[in-house]
Amino acid sequence: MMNSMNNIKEVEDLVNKTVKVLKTENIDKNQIAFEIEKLEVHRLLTVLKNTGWIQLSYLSAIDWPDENKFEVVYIVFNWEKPVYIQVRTKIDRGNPVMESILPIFPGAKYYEREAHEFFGIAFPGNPDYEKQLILENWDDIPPLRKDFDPSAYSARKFPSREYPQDFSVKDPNNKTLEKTEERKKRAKALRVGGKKQ
Amino acid sequence: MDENKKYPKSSIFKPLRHFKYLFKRPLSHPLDTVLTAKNADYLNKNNPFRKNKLKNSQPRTGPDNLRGFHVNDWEQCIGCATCEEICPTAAIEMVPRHDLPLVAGKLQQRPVIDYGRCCFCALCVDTCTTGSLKMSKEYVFGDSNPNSFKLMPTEKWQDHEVELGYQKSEVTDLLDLKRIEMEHVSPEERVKSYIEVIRGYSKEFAKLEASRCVECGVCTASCPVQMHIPDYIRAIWEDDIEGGLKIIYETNPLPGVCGRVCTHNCETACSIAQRGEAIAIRWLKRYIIDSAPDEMYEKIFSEPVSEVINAKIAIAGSGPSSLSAAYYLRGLGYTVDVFEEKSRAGGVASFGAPEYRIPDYAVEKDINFIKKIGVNIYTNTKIGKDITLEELQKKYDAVYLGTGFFSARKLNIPGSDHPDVMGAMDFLPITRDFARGAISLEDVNVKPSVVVVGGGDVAFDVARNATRIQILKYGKANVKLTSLETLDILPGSDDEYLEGTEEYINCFLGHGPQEVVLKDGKIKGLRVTKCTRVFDETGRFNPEFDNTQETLLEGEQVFFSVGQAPDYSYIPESLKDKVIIERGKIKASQDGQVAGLDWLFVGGDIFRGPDIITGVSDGHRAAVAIDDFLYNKSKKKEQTEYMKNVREAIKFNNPDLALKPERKRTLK
Amino acid sequence: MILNILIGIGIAFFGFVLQTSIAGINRKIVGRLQKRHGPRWYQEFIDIFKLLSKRSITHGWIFDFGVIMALGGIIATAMFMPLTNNFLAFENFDNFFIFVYLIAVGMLGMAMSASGSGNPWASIGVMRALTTMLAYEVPFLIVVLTIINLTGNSSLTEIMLYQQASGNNWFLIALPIGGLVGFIALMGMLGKKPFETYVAPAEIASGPMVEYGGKQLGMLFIMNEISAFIEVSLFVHLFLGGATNIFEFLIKYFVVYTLANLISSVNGRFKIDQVVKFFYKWPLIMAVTQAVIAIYFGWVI
Amino acid sequence: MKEMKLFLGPQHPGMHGNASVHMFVDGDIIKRSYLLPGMLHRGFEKQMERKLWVNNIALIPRVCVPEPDINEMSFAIATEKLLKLEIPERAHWIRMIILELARISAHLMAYGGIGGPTGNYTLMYHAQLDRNLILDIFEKITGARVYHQYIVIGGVRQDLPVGITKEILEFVNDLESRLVEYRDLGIDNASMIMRIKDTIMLPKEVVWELGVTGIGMRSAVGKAYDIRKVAPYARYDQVEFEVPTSSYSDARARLDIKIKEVQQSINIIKQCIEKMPEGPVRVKPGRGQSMRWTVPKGHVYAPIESSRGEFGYYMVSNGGTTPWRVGVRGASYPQGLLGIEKYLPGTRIDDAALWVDTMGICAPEIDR
Amino acid sequence: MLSTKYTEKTKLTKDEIDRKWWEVGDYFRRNSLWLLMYCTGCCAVELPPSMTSAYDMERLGMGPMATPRQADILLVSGYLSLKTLRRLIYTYEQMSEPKYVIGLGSCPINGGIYHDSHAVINQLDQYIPVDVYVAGCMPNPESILNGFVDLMESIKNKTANSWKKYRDNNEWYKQNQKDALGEVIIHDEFHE
Repeated sequence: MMNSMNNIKEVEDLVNKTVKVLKTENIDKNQIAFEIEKLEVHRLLTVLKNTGWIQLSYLSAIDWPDENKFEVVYIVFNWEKPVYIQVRTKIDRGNPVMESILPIFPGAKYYEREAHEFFGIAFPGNPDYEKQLILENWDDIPPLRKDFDPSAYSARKFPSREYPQDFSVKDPNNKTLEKTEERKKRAKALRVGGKKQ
Repeated sequence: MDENKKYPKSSIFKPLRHFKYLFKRPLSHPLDTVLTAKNADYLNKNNPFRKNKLKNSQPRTGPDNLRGFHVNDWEQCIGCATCEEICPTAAIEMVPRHDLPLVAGKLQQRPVIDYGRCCFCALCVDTCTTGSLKMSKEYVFGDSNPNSFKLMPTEKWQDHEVELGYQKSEVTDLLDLKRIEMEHVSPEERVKSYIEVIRGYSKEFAKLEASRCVECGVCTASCPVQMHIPDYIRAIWEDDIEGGLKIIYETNPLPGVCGRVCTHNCETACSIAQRGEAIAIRWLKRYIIDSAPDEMYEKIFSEPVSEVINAKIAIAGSGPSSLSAAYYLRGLGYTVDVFEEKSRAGGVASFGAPEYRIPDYAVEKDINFIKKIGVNIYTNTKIGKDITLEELQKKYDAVYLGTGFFSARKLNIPGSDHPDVMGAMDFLPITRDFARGAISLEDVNVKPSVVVVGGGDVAFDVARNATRIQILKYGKANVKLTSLETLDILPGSDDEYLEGTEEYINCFLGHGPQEVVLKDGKIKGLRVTKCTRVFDETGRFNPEFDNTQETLLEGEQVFFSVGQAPDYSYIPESLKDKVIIERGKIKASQDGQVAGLDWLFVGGDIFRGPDIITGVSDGHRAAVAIDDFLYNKSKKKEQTEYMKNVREAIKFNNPDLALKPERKRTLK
Repeated sequence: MILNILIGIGIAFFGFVLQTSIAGINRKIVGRLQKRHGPRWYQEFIDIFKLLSKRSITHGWIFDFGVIMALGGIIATAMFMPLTNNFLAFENFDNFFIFVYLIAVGMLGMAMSASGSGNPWASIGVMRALTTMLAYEVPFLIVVLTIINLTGNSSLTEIMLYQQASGNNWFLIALPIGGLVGFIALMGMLGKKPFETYVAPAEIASGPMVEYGGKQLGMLFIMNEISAFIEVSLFVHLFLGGATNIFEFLIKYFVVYTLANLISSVNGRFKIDQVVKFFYKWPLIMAVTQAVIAIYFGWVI
Repeated sequence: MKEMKLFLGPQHPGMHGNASVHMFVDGDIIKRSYLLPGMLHRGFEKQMERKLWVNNIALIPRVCVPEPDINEMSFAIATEKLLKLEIPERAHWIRMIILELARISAHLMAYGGIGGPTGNYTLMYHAQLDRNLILDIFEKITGARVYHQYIVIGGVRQDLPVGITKEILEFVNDLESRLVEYRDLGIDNASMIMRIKDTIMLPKEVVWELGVTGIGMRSAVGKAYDIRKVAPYARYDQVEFEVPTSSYSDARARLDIKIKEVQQSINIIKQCIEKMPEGPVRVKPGRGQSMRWTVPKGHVYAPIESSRGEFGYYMVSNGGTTPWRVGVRGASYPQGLLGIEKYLPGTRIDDAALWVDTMGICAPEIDR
Repeated sequence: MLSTKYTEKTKLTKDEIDRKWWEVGDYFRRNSLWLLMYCTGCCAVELPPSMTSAYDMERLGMGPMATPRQADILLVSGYLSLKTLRRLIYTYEQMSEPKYVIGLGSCPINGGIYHDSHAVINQLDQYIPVDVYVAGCMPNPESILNGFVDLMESIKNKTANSWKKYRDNNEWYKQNQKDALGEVIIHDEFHE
């Protein structure tokens, strides 16, 4: 598709002309990603909207606890030149504030509310961003942060069923399975340098 | 409005056309294809007018791949828990079933499914190693008791036979049944020298191979030392060589040797081998050792091992079982002295196994580490000659014998006393020394054409060694191998057979040697007859021959590789009557302690046999037994916390007797 | 007198049984239209008895009293309904306006009770119900007045006899436009689509009935069935020449109700303002036209 | 008159799915309204982060219940983009058949769904009956009626069963011949027209403000903005179909487009069955057993055209065995939340449920 | 503690007649079970086929009802998020007795696929009592219909007593509800 490759090229030129791009990822013939500075997001989105990327497809965030950052993602789309543009920017995780893009894309209203609810990112400029949307009476850290463990939360709040019947046939002298378990535990403790896949 | 022109004209009469359905048959499913028999019965009773309206009611039979409730074929199921592992809802739990027989390759547990969790995704079916878990066409189940939704799938559902629904196929299978290709040196190349045949996995390939493992752990029980196989494989997959090395050294102090020449019962037991090619466990172990740099070994014992127990142990022989005993005794805190008759330590690893399987550097790597933790190895010191057993008994608190089977056995057939008829154990150490450069090529007595008798791994070792030397000496090889057993019951491993035949060895399987034919004082060949039966009905070795089918295998030299024998000449007269020898092996308790001589422990070939890894396990057990025997008697210094942990680990990992997996022949 | 009252109650009871059975059969018929089997024909009875057997919650005495008032009012209305041209409980008390008046008592009772529940859906439902009533009553009354004008009598029996006398000259045929208006108004009265605005389960959660459960709802169901009986009977008597015997009545009754129900089953419902606009537009014009044609021009077929 | 507060849902027959429209009404006119989402919140995105790539197959169809296949497709496409995996040709075509059948079933459900708020239950019953036939076909292909778990990373889970193409063809031909009945009962029915004509308008100007996609957008802007045409995935570039549009978006126009899209989907299915090649249907994303599959690092957004509009998964992989972050762009997010807040006021109570049906609002994908 | 069996509390004097009436009532009740249309979770998507032409549950005398007051069965169709549970308890308490609860699918039994989710409860019978569970994810319409007949049968056998259980063990249920929800009262931005 010659045409769509041209589109990608065009987008790349346009974005590079507008803002300083930290990182570009060519994903496929209909999609390209740019990582830019936080302060330039609004400028880029305004330019893109005026050039035809009129649809805000998605807005959300990613948690990178190792870098102590949140990454905010905006995906915009142009129906005439079919290129999805991911605009990503990293913001501080300790004090996550991102100016709302409500003046550019009014459709972002609920996406921002959701991002606030699930990550705790503040969106000044969005009048309702602090209201609860999906959760109700939430009493823990925002659930999509990586340090939130839903398993533990669930175990704490919602007991699991303990079935009376067991189906096991046990011989108290037969310790093979227990031993296997213990061995596994031991070996697990020995694993050191490996990085979690 | 213009827009409305594009629609067809609306009308109040158009919907009335539907009245035609008043005169058509209803399309709903009849109730007797919806309700179960029990519920239909209730409805019949409930109906005040027609008491038998619903007959033979039964819910609609689902299509062939319906994902209904599970059924599990217990005959096939091996309790590998892969289903439990993959279950996205944590619905499957393995429960112990000690009523099942304890056999190699199977765990005494079976899955129980919580239908309060199950999402009927059938991933458990797709990942089942044996294909025993399937789904049925049953899909109706309701109850008022929430506790009745945990069920143990068997061949039947709710005690009645069911049709099978979703089953795994080749396409849906989630396991990787094909082994990652191991790079071999080509036959043309390898016969020219003693270059190691197996090249070993690269990091990338090792990780791929490791990623095939499902961590079921059925292999562990089949391993004589019960290595933490799934765990070190996982360590490889996680690219954690150091962890892997530590895990391996928990249970096996000779990983470099075992990574190359182990009989790998674990691979026979492997659950992937149920339907595919087993994980290359042996080679993965080797990968860890090969890729672990020397300085990483220091991390296995992060503190120097010191004698904290004031007791000394002598070990006779430096084969695998002796080295294993030495390592663990040292770890437990004893002073250990090893006495070796030959010039190098290692026993069978240094003198029995061929160089192209296990090169010296690999053996040395293992032995050096054992030396490094403080085991003293005295080479060229033969028990009975340089130092007697009685002396050892006096000097040391305990003695461990691991002298092995190092004498060759020959068949007693006509002509077998000819000097060119050699036993395997006479020949193999020579070739090893030759490979090391200790002996020149001329001194190795191999004739241009050779017949090897025997079907075991050793026979192949002899044959392949002979091939190499022939090629070096004469430029071409002519080796014939004959054995009683045909291919389906050949005791040698598949790999040996394949590699051997690749290396131009002609196999005449299923023949029994009758006579070494001599002519002019020289060997002309070996006369063999067709063997019709090796084992009798009771499974005992009792071969029968068909004398009418006779062949002469021509050759100038004959090697017998029909087993090895021990040499107990070092046992002094004073102990001879106390040490009971049965079928060439010393009788002792399970841990190797000789009855009546509680200071004397035995292990390895002279006690249990028949392979290296069993020897290692004997060494481990004996070390723990020696510790039990001496610990309370001896004076102790204060131990560090770390060494206490090491002690505990050694005791904890003391292996049970291994389960022997049934061998599956893949060769035809 | 007591005998008359007993007969009256009997008629009301008969009306209930008849309408409930026919409603049940109609559910089966509509089921067939929807390509399915439909419920048992006596399902409606089971439903009602079940509701009566349930425990119920009250929302104050207006809530309870309204229900009783509604049911009582409707039973009282039904008591006056002639079944054939010579069978009725209270001789000479079958004036059309008695029904118009008494049926309103039942409706008002229900309205009162529903408002007493305090549920906003109920208030909306009641509002809609009354609006709908206002909407269909006007054209219907004009047509009925035309008939009364033609027959010179407002007694149902007389109207029946008038039709039967002139060779079964039913007003449906004699006044076709008026008959159509009558049928449309009947659909409105029965709460059939497209005029089902005040129940509208998917919009206002069944409107006035939103807060009823158990016994009160059961009573409302009975009231509903009896009022349907009254309304369909009225139509049969006014436009289909009534009946000379009970079977004729049953057949006509069944045909009218089933037709209304079938039409209802394939149509959507109007919004409330559309209902009012609709009735004040076509049926009203048609009714007035019919009246003008019939009374001033005397064109009666 | 005083403003009265009403709830449409969560427990309300006019509401499809567990969501609640809160309305402040004056008489019958809605003055203010909000959607209260979250009643179906399961923490999907969190759950997916914690499950292996292979296990996610079990989880993803549950994001949107009436049309589960789009989830599987979007997830599969996204993962394949990250893996740079080429899937077998036949799998593309099978996927298209599945997706189009799912589209028909979703459209039938929505089209029949207006039977609820408008009271025309016969329409609903007929549509559900036909939808049930599609579910039966799905059951034959995939082994389950609703949660198929059929479109997986690397193709489809297994090949089509023997003889199913004939069955599908029979069904679509039968349905095609009966589409006119749906029109008769629905958009050509005079009493229904009263309800659906000129109500719950979506003005052209506000489409981009809301971010509405799919039928809602196409019925207003009058252009063939369909991802299947604009940025084709699978093999949509090799089949011929039209994208029905309109430039006056009332409920009637949207329902009309729905029926026309059913027709187009039938055409696509017929072409797929004709053009579908033989061959393998699945490739594994890598060596090793499924629990140790990993996916290379990267961010990718995989949009596809669902029956309600652009539906997409935003996936971030960290190179591990589980996704690092999965974001779901529910197709009904804009019209469900912002649409109800901004464009329901001014309409009547009766119309609220129609907005839900004709714009295509699927509560579970809003809540996730 | 939850008593598993309901013990009759009324004195045995007025009882025989009552019981007879109750049995008659049971006949009507079990043959006319009205469902509350509350789509709490995914399993609701199999309800339309069960209710409409394909499986036509009206044959069993069942039908959907618009409001909790009119309904007999509360059909918990699948998982329950906390937000729904809050409203479900409201709804359940509004229903008039006798009322029955059916749990569809895996989730009400033990959490199903969402067993470790932060927003979904695991066991429904901790919060409101349940009469019949239907296994499956999701249960086919056949399973659902069979579940209904199961309920009818247990009404006949007088084992469908969940509503009495709820009355008798109200405190236990209330406590559980409170533990999971914090407070049962609904506060959201729209409850101004």
